[in-house]
Amino acid sequence: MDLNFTPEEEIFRNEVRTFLADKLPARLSDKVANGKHLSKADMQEWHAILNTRGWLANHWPVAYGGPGWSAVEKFIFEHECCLASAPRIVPFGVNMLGPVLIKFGNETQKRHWLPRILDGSDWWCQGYSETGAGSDLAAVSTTALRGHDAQGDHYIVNGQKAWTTLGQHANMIFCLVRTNREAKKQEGISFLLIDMTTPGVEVRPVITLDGVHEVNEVFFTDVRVPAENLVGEEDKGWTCAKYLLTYERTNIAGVGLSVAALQRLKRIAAQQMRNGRPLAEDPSFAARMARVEIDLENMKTTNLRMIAAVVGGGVPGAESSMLKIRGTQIRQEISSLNRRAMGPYARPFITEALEDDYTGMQVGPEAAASAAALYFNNRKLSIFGGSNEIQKNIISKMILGL
Amino acid sequence: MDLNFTPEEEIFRNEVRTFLADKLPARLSDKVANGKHLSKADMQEWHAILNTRGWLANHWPVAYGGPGWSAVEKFIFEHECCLASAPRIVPFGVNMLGPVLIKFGNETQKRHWLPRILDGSDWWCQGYSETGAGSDLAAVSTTALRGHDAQGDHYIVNGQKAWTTLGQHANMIFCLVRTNREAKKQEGISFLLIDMTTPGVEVRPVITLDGVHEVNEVFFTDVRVPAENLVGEEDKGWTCAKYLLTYERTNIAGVGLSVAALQRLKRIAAQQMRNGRPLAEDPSFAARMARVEIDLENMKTTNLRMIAAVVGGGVPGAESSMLKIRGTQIRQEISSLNRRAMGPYARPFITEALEDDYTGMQVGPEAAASAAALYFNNRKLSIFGGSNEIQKNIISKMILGL
Amino acid sequence: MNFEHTEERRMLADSLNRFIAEQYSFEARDRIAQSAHGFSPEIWQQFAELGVIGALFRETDGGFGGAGFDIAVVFEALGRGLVVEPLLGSAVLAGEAIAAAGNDAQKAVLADIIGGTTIAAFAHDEPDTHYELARVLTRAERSANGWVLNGAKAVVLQGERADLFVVSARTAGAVGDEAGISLFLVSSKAPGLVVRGCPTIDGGRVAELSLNGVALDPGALLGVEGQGLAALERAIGRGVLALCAEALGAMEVAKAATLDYLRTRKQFGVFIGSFQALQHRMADLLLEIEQARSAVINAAAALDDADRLTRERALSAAKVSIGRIGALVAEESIQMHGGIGMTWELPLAHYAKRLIMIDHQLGDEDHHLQRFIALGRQTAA
Amino acid sequence: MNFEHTEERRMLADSLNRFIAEQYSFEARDRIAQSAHGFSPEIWQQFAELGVIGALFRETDGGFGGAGFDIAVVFEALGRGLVVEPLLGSAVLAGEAIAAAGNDAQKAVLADIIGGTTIAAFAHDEPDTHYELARVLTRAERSANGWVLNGAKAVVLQGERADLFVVSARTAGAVGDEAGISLFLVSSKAPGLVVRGCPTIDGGRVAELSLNGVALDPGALLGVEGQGLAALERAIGRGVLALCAEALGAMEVAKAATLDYLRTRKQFGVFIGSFQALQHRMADLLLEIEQARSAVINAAAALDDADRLTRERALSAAKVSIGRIGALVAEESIQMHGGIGMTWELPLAHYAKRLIMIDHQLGDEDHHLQRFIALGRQTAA
Repeated sequence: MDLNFTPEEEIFRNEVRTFLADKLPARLSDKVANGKHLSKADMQEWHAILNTRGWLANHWPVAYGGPGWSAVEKFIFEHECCLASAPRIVPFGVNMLGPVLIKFGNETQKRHWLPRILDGSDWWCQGYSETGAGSDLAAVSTTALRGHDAQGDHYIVNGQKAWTTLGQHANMIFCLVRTNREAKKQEGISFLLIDMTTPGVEVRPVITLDGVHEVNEVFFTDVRVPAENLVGEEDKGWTCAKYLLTYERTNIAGVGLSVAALQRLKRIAAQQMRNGRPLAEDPSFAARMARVEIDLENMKTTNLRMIAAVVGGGVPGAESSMLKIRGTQIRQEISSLNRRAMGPYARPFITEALEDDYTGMQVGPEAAASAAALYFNNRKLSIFGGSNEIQKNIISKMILGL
Repeated sequence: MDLNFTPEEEIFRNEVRTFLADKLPARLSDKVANGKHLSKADMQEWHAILNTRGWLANHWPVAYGGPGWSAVEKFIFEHECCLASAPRIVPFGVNMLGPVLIKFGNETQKRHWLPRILDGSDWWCQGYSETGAGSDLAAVSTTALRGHDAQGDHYIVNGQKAWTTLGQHANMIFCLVRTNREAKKQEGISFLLIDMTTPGVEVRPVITLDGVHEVNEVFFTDVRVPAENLVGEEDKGWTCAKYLLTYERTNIAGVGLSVAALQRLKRIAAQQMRNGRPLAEDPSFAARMARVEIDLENMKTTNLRMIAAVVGGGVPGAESSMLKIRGTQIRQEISSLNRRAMGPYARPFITEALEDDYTGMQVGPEAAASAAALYFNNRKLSIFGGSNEIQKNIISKMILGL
Repeated sequence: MNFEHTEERRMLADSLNRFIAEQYSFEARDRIAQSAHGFSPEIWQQFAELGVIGALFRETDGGFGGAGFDIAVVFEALGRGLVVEPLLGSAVLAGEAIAAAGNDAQKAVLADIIGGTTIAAFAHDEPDTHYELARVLTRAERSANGWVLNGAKAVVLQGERADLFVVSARTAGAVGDEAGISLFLVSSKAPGLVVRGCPTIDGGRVAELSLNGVALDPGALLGVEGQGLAALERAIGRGVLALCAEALGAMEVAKAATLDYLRTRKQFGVFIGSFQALQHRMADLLLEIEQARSAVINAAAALDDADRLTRERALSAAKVSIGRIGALVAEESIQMHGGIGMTWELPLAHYAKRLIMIDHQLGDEDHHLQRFIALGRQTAA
Repeated sequence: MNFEHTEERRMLADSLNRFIAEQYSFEARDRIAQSAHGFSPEIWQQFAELGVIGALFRETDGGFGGAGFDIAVVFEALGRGLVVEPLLGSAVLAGEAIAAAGNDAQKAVLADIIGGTTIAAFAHDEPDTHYELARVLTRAERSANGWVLNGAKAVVLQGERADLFVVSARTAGAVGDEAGISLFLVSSKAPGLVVRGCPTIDGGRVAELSLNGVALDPGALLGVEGQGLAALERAIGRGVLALCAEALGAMEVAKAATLDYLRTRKQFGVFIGSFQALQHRMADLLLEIEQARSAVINAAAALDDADRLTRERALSAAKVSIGRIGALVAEESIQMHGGIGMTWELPLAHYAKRLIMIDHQLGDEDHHLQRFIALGRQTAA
């Protein structure tokens, strides 16, 4: 039993810290720390910095340009990036499509697409869930009909995808499409790469309750997709989907994000006053903060235990569902406390104040500008990525077998 | 809108208070207030006192010896009895069998059994649920075979009943028995009155986790029951059962019990010390107490609203399930706080200290003697009388219709 | 004991509900809530004509209601429609402060407030108040010809559109002292008064006030010098009741929407309402909403109770209940809806936002729980 | 980073678990727990021979373990068996107090404690302490030939069977002062010492002590006069870890029993484990138990941390987690079992009782949450 990192891992941690100190632009970390919106340029900038260092695709095998990190090193990297308020790596290309191509793609596809993910020539988004299907991913009704013409083999895609995060920035989308309507649910699904500049592709924004444009609906009307954009076998796309869903869930708890958020909350609670003393000394608020801090320290160790198990060759099952549930509960609770800490100033909300060119009035403490919006936005955490109800179904199936 | 009782109701309340002040023996109220065990003699004594005043069968119609109270008057009576720490009326004869006989019994049965309930000649217990059936009441496997011999028509009863509260004191038991094995579940059940002194009836004690003998198992081996002990029609016993389960649930929340328990808790919290000040001033404990007090104030009004609806001719449906759930939650929470208030003194437990002839050592504050035992015993509240899970099923069926 | 509303109140509620259903559709409300004006002057006038504003005032103050259950009935209906017009700020808060503390000359304005021609605003909270009633830093000094006010006021409801402000300021004592707080009537045109408005996340607008040497004549003093706290407590008490009733109305709509969704939405081939885990959570929600309803009734019944502790405890108890249950209803309704519950186009999302934000007005759950405990200690003592 | 136990610890755990499975069946335990003696001297001797007691002491103190994870491994196993023998009172609490504060002469008794031939008891709590470490009223006055103790000690584990008591008493300062607390070794035969024993609701016996002019020679002083608090904190810290690990073991059994019940018990014609509402509650339970396990690991790892705040915060955090989760597991396990879960004959009921009662030893959830906050303020400061 030893909860400490090895000397080698400590050296690695310092390496990451130095890198972040040197290379992470303050302009970006300030925006992240203050809950401001990142532009596509911001994200691309950060991706490029990481790529230059060879740390962008840190889940990829060395052969494809990955740094060859252990699960522990990945955890440390993730953790330090959060503490430094670095932008999140946009996962769709690097962490989602990449591994699928590496596992199921053919040589041509790998040689063509992987480098373009790294250098940012392609910006990917995800075409998985559909309106009315929600957590029931296998309920794919978007169709792809195989055809052949002068330009060669192709698919004609018709249908619609929902909840496409950051789709407005993307030029490529990977989709689950139904290539066989006879086959039952999970079968007859294929994994297709679609150029969003193709005629017939339309992206419509979906505004969330916090007034933000983050997710989109993507519509496909007779969209022609060259057959070579099929990944894996036709009708066997569910294998890719499942692989992607279970791939690399060791950071699903978002420990780093919560640790960083709690640090910010503590600073705020030390500054905000209540009954003439810092909010941090108010018994009710102090108790709420202490409870979430204790939950977080427990979850961090649970997460490390799971990582150690993975390093030891174990395959996380119910554990990652537990981490998803508790991780989102903690993140939601911290953003809820953050909102409470603002008192009456949680209500005023100037959308533009979250854009970096904003120079208008500031209402209340600086943290108030994003507190409520962030709280409402974080409601998604327990819904997306497999709702917490789905996670509980998974857990009970694994342990009860009923 | 008016939450106050009418002048007439206030007069009634004073009448009840005066009665309790004059007639409730201090010996009994002391035992109730200190969570000591009541003997059968204690219960009989209190029943006799109430009967003399004509208030024992206060749910019965005037024609059968009831006082003819309104739902509000019944609530007031119940409430005042709790505040005065009066023993509960043992419900099996007076509140359960009585109404069933009045509704379904024939004249002979009414004339014979009802007076004996009032004067205590019979002490009834309930033979409803069976081992392994739990909340699934209709799963009755105890059989009653109709027969005829020299002594006349009769039933031969075989089987076993579980969770028979205070069965050790009873000489009579009313049972749900299966008279028709062909008919499906709810049908084929009959409502039978059985003399427990009949050969073949055996009562076995069941000790609960608090070391108390309150419930029993009752075994029937070829027990001969005269046919005239059938209440209502043969195979139609479920009608009686359902009637009994839905009858008079306006006091199901146990508001009076919780109000009295909270008063005691507040006295204790004012005496017990923590960090050199009364526990009542400890922020954590004060918050816990305040939350349950607020919940109780809310529930009391919810209960009164339901009573007003009943007075107005309404039939409580989902409401009584809600009151059952919240009522038991509050009672359990108060007994949990009562336990917490005892600190380290919650552990020492001398069973005999709860009997009235006990003269041995007292460990810690007086309230400590029963605090933990009462907390554990109260776990039953959310299980018996239709578990809270069953209540939630009822609510969702009523509102979702799914 | 009787839980029926009077004939008059039922009629008021019916006409108000009908008006909102017809004139205040979700689309209309969304437009109004995001408008630069912050609310609709037309709708406001119609509220006045319907007598909705007058129903919040006692007859002695020129209204035809003003009892706890009048406020409850009106605001439950407003909550159902997510109404952003200044009924809370102008009628309940500022209105009651003037009614409670004003002299006849000052009360004259109540007629215009009831008529909707004058909009008053309640400027009490300050940047560091965090719900504390007596925490007033704004100072009022006597001058040769009246008073001079200096300080700042925070998150004033519809402050930009107000003709008149009720401003609390310290004429004596230290920050936090209960004594030494005075109330003043300040015209929106008063030199030295700067009003900066901004939108809110749940609809409508608020404003930050700075008072830089605002000069007032002696007649601007509302009530007795240094004894403004009582009137503040009465006004805020009525505001708390109004918010609790508004939340109850919003809960009702969120509940109905969620029940409807569970009944009609299919997943994995079945109605999601058939999942027992959701059924039990929905049962909890309904149970809690009934407790919230009782809390509002208790507060409404106690609003004019002669005993201050009885009154204020019931009000704080209601705000605690509403704070806890409102958050539960908001979060569970969104969760049971799934992604669609997070979208702007779905009315539910806006009810959820309002439910959460009500906890940030006039004292949150923690504030009122501590207040409930403190008041209880006074009762015991 | 490594979450595997050492070979030695795994072997210790295995043999201890095997011993308990064979010698400490539920029936045997029930008999022992209700016995007048309060525990089984035979079993106690076997624990000594198995080296279970020694595993709780450092090598420098004559043991062969004593690290946080030794305590955790042993007590998790004891929790699985609901063991009532005096390992906590004699070895962990009194043992550590003597080891931490004693001189060589006084430490000599450790060998007998480890050998099981001497039973020591920790007499620190007092009738009004309610978990407060420094709240010591018992007074020790210097006398011509040593010390005289007067006062009362509460709920002393296995006090009736102890040969030796570690008694905390005030030699200076006022009640609640951190300074001025001294520790003394008191023989059970000391004149003026009255021990009154009684059973507990979760098995085993405790005792109330009264010290009426108990005369001690100078050598009875354990450690430096007036500076006993540090040793008390160390001893109680180890006790807290032991209780948390014990609770974890008890949770494991309650979980297994409940899972098994859900899998095998039918109602309405189906396995109750097929009810989704119960499935989701069971999933919550498992999730929480994993957090409790992590809390124990954190506390065990921090037990010997040089930094006091790091150490004590981890210990209080664990006790808070165990207090909350233990109650959840106890109450949910009973509820999911239904009536049968309330019966004495079902082992589960006794695990539930123990889980609840652990929150009443060495500081409950509220106490340690406040302590965690206070320690945090010291860190920040």
